[in-house]
Amino acid sequence: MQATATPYLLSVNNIEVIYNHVILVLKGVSLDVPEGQIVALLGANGAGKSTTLKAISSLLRSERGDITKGTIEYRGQRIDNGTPDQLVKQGVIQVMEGRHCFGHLTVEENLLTGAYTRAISRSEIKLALERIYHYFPRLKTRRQSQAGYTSGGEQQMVAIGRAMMADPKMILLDEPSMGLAPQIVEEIFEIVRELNQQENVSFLLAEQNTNVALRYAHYGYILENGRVVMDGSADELRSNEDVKEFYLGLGGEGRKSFREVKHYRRRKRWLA
Amino acid sequence: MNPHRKIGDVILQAEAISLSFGGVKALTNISLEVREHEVLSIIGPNGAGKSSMLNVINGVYHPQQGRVIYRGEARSKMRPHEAARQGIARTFQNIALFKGMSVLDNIMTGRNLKMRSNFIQQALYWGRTQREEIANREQVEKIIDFLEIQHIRKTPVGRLPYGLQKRVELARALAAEPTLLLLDEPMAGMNVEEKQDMCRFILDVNDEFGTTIVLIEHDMGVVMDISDRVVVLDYGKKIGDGTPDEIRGNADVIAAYLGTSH
Amino acid sequence: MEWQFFLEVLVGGLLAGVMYSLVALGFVLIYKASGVFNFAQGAMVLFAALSFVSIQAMGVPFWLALLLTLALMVLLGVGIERVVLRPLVNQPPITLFMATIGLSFFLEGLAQMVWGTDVHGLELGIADEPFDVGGVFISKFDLFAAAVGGTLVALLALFFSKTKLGRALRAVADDHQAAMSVGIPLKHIWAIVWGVAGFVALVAGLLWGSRLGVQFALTLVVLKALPVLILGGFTSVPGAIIGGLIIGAGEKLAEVYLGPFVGGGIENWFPYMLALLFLLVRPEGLFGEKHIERV
Amino acid sequence: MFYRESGQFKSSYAADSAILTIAQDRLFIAALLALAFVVLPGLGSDYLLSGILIPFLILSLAALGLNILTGYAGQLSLGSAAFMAVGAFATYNFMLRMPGMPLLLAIFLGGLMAALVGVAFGLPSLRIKGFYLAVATLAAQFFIEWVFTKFGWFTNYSSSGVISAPPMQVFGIAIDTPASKYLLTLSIVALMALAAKNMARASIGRAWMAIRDMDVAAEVIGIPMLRTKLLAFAISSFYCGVAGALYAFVLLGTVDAQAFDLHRSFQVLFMIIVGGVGSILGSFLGAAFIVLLPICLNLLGQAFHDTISTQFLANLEMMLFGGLIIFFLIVEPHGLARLWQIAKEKLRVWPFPH
Amino acid sequence: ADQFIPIPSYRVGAYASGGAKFYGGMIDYLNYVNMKEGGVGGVKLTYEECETEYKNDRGVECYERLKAKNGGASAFNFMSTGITYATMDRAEKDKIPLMTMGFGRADAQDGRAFKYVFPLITSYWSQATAKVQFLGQRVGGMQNLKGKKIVNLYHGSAYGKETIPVLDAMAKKYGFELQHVEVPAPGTEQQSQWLEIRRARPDFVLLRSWGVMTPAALKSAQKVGFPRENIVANWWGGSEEDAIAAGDAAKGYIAGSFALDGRQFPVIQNIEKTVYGAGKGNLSDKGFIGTVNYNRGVVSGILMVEAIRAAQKKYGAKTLNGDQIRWGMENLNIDAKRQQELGVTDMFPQVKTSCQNHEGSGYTRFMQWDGKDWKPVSGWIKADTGVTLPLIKASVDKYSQEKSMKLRDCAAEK
Ligand SMILES: Nc1ncnc2c1ncn2[C@@H]1O[C@H](COP(=O)(O)OP(=O)(O)OP(=O)(O)O)[C@@H](O)[C@H]1O
Ligand SMILES: Nc1ncnc2c1ncn2[C@@H]1O[C@H](COP(=O)(O)OP(=O)(O)OP(=O)(O)O)[C@@H](O)[C@H]1O
Ligand SMILES: [Mg+2]
Ligand SMILES: [Mg+2]
Repeated sequence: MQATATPYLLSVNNIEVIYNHVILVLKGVSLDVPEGQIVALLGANGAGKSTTLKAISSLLRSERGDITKGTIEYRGQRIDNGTPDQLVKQGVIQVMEGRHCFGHLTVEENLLTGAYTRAISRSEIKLALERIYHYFPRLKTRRQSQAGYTSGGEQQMVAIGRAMMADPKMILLDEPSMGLAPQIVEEIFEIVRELNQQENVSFLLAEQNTNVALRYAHYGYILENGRVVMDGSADELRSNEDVKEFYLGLGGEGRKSFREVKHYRRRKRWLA
Repeated sequence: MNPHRKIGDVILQAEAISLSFGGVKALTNISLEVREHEVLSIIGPNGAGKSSMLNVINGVYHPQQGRVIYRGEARSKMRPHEAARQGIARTFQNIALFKGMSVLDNIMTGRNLKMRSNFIQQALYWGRTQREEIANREQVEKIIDFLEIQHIRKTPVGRLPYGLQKRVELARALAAEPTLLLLDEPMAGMNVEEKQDMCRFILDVNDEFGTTIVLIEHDMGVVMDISDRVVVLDYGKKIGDGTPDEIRGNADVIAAYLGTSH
Repeated sequence: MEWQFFLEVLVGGLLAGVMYSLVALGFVLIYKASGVFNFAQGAMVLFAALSFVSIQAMGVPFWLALLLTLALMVLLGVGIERVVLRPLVNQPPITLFMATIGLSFFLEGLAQMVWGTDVHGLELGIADEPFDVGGVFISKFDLFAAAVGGTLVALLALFFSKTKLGRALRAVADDHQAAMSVGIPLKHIWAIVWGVAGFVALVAGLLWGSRLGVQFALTLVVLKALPVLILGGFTSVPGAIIGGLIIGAGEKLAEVYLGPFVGGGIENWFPYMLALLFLLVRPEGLFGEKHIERV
Repeated sequence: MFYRESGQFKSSYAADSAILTIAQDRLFIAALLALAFVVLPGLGSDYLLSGILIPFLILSLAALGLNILTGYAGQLSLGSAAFMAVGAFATYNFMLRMPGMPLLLAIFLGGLMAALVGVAFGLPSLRIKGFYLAVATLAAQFFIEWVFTKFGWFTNYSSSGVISAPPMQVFGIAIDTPASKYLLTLSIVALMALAAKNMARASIGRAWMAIRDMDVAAEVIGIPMLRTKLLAFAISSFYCGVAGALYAFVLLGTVDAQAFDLHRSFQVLFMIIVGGVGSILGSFLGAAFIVLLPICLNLLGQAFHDTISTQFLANLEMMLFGGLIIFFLIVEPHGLARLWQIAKEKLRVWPFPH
Repeated sequence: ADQFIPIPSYRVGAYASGGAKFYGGMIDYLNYVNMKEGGVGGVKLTYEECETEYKNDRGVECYERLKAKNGGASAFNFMSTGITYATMDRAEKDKIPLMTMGFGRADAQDGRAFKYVFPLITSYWSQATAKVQFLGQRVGGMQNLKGKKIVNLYHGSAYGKETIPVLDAMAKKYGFELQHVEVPAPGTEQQSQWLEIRRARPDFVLLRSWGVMTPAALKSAQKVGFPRENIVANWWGGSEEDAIAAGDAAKGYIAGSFALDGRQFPVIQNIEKTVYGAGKGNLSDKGFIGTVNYNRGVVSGILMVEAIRAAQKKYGAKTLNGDQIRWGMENLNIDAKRQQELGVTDMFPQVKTSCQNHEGSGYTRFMQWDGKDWKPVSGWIKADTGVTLPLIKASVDKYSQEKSMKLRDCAAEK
């Protein structure tokens, strides 16, 4: 397919990913992120969400994974054989699953590394920092402590803030809500929306918390062991019965108590 | 209802625990009680000191002040493996599985406490060792079935997706047949369905083995549904302690944690 | 006389210590910047010194030869990054460690293949005559070496703590993958670090070479640097120098004053025992970064 | 197609936790043992037996020992050669000072001595970790080497500081031909390898690996750090000690302490890293790689020795050796053993790609 | 027919610089004999190299690889004490002689205990006594050594300690004060040792050095201002490499030798003419012809060939096995006349071996480094057998008893 034709900011075309030359994980995933939109990537554990994101940000190679089929394009250009730093320079950055802070660096130093690719003055950097601290006040209070010793949630904030420091056009968020207290989750998604609306940053977010994700996303894809089994606008998905049952925990008659869920419920599979 | 479910008397008691790291006050003067057979949840904003509290309970951290009384036996310092001997098992917030080992071995490691044969017998892999291995393997298989992870028995844990790793970690903790089980955010990064499964496991453990459970969780739905009691921490201070309904009503808690969305 | 002798041993030890630090520095650099324990440091010292004298032997003047060798070492650094490190990014430290072992074999072979196996003398024009400070002999050469070492350390310490690049290096050491994810270009970073390490190796090679002659045995000076390294801490540039001073003085005094009781020759193991004692108190060395363990 | 476990069902946990679960593997190993024990002693030339196989086996044993400590228990050590030395010198003195002591007993006691020393030098490991520990174990290396060169007693005051093996026999059979030496070594190595494998798959092995992978978690599930680590040091040193005794008595016959210098320690370390840390098989593969490869390269070089200067060749060999180490690490960072495993996984699904 | 001579050389690693020249010289001489006389008594000399890297286990591998090749190895010269130890038992069993010219076990010169080991020309102990006698000459007579102070600065290894008992005996005999100072191997650092030496203010320092220890010692001596002409090393410290490495700190320093350097000897010139003339030379750089190590190699070649000649006299001109070569080595007789024929007069001392005496000479000569070259500063000095022989006897007795073996009866053989 000719590159220039695609209207999308990012488009992933039918990629296949293999780890260690033996483990086939993605079996032809395709998805598109239109400029200025928030796209959610949903799916159970091991569906391949993180793998997809890593494939896009080309962090895959450092895990001995390879894209064996398909293409990935950003602004119409092939990026599936670039390097992460090139991508960051072009404005695509990933927030990895499980925080990955620089443990021995202080919170502030962590944030500063985020600005590595930007050639900007000290004063601008100060502003950027202040912006982050404005979003995450808690980080300001812990700014001088080594990231390795901050709490799980604090680390998650550091990771997101660090990515924002690069002033990206497109952020790949891997499970931002993991381990965060409810209202911080809300805050973070509010921040996502804000960035999206004010600064026109596009998002591709892998998320388990379907509930929140679909409230903020424009569009969603559902991944089932390595294949896209369903996609549609957030509203469509929210109103889909299966999604309701398996991803939102809403049976026919509203939310079920976690105590009452039936043990023997068999899971229905989509055929892909 | 199952006889175990009726909540017994206090088995663990934290008295005026204070813990700080350099400048950071992780815990200030926290007291709480855990009763036999109950499911106690600890909630609170990030950095409130929840994990630290668990770490104090099973001796990973040693508090500067206060003491922990477990089954009437008071102590201020204790090595984690002694805690384990006395029946305290736990899972971790940032998964702490043994990356180099298969799922099966990880869970078997949980039963090391139960094994008696010495290394010479093991070198010969004869008699007692073999018997032990098989007996314990049977126990482990029970847990594997129970948690529905048969299919990944032999997979190296490193390769497993996050959710399954959490499940394996639970299995490893259960393998020790603990009386007190500490779970640090066992459902983080799971979708609703998986959370439902996890809840089911936790409740079943609590029902069938009467295991006492202390749970840290950020999903209010889960917490409110499955806990008997909830303790709320905020910046190292205890700001709430009571039944889910009481907590739902508690003004401080709403302000500090729940926010208005619930 | 006795106290003079003591002073002499002490001063001699301290100065010798700086010579060790010079070699230790190379390790610190690379460990700090990529979490790799570079077994090939010794080979690099040999390679640098051997290249220098061989180039000089072709009739090239001192400074030019120095520049050429420097260029060569930087080139080497780039090459190593491209061929060895890049494919091994994000691998366990032990693997990278082993890779550097392979590297050291390669370099030793290469150096001797290209420049031959012959022993060369090396004169830096600093005569090693002692001069006398109230009966205490102090070697000019050692003072010079100490000065060089001190400057290097100061520069590197500044570089790591103050510059953006320095911060990036530490980030890489902590978590390769995360560093990549925020757009730190590992290949440049490592090329630079190994280049600088090459430079440090060159300096060490010249100073040690002019002591022992430029020959294969130069690779052995590493053994003197290791205890310095652990005592100071793998990740601390100042640690390298302070560790060096402690080890140098410690081993010399021990050899002179304890040695006789056990028949001498204890200088090989004493530094390690000394370092070990320090480690028992501070498991990450005097200035090393603490190993963070959270659950 | 041919290498499958399909159709082979394990009916008991015992069967499932057996060392070789696949029939083809059992067959392969059986063939290998037959070759090693029956065919080679008969047909192998002196050169093959005492020039290549015996050193290979002995160093494999040392690697096995280090692998227990470093590969399984995760305690990096650079003192293996020192523990080999202890084994060698202890065995020598046992035989010298207690005339009539059977060789095997002496070797065993030599191993025990090494184990004791190992435990002593293992104590710091309770506080010190990783490369710091590695460099700390160098203290053991240099100190022990020094002791054996310094104090004449250990060498029975031999003028040139060497120990020489007396005539040896086992159960009345004289050990003096390459074949007999080879068989003795092979039997000891085979048995100890089996023992190592057994420990590795039993609770002690799991405890070691747990400590290696995450010591905090290990302690939390009730594994006592002190006992487990020291046991690893003891057993590892025992293996090294026996290897050292064999090295001195069976391979060389006369050695001085320098035969167990730092380079030997490194050599053993190389073996386990190249072969695969935490793998019994890896110890052997690694030893093969480190011991045999230079020899093969040298033999290859001989082919050209009249066309190219030997000088050049010799260095080229060294470069190739280094290059190959790097190459294999890039192909498989976890060592040859893992490579072997992956090859088998591929073979299993062959001819289908995945 | 061919006669096979194994060449267990070391051309890489720490000692390559010496090894390359030594084995180069040895090979050149073998080729020379082939080209000039078509071998020994018509029997062509063949050789094959094997890289030992100066490592024991590699050495053993080489020994096993070469011992049976091309009709059987004549004799090994490993130029490494360690490898020699490691192969002694094997050689005994395989009946292949080991040439340990200038190194190896000193007590091995007693052929009754060490049938297959030949420390030809000079053993470590002989040299040690020679060193002391040389100092005696320096101070104008052995009697003047009385009350003098001498430091024995030795390499912290089995090799280094080997001469301690001999020197002690000499000290007792001539009444000088002897202090042993150990330099931890490999000897890159010697500050403290030399400070001690400066404090002790000895008249001489006997250097028992090796490899990098030599230049380091000289540099440190310079640093503490100890005159180099009062430092006397054994032959391991007596090659160009050792001196050059120390730069001008080496000027005036003295070392023992059993094979003089230089191109003035006819044999060297002939080799250069014949072998290098025909472009068959083994050295990559002709410049090294005549260096100490090269000449040692040539001498080693000569002794090897002479042993073969001697053996052929007894067993006839055909391919001979190791045991027959051993007989040859046991019956060497390179007197002045023979040296003349060989063109090696004064290059190395006369050699006459026997069943009992595997050293066959015991002479050492001392050379001084003038900054560019080694210059002889003594004649050939004979070992003080009055001191060495008793020690050898004691050590041999211990050895034979440990090995539970009985000594050869040389009278019976013939
Ligand atoms: N480095 C790796 N090596 C081998 N297999 C891997 C690796 N990383 C992931 N996998 C496999 O790829 C599959 C997808 O993993 P991935 O992490 O992408 O799932 P996920 O959708 O992100 O799950 P989660 O929601 O738990 O993060 C999993 O089955 C996992 O076993
Ligand atoms: N080992 C440590 N060293 C220094 N500070 C620590 C350490 N452990 C915890 N802290 C600090 O103590 C506070 C409480 O940490 P803790 O992990 O208990 O929070 P938490 O309630 O578990 O938060 P989260 O829900 O994000 O996991 C945090 O500010 C953290 O930075
Ligand atoms: Mg994921
Ligand atoms: Mg927590």
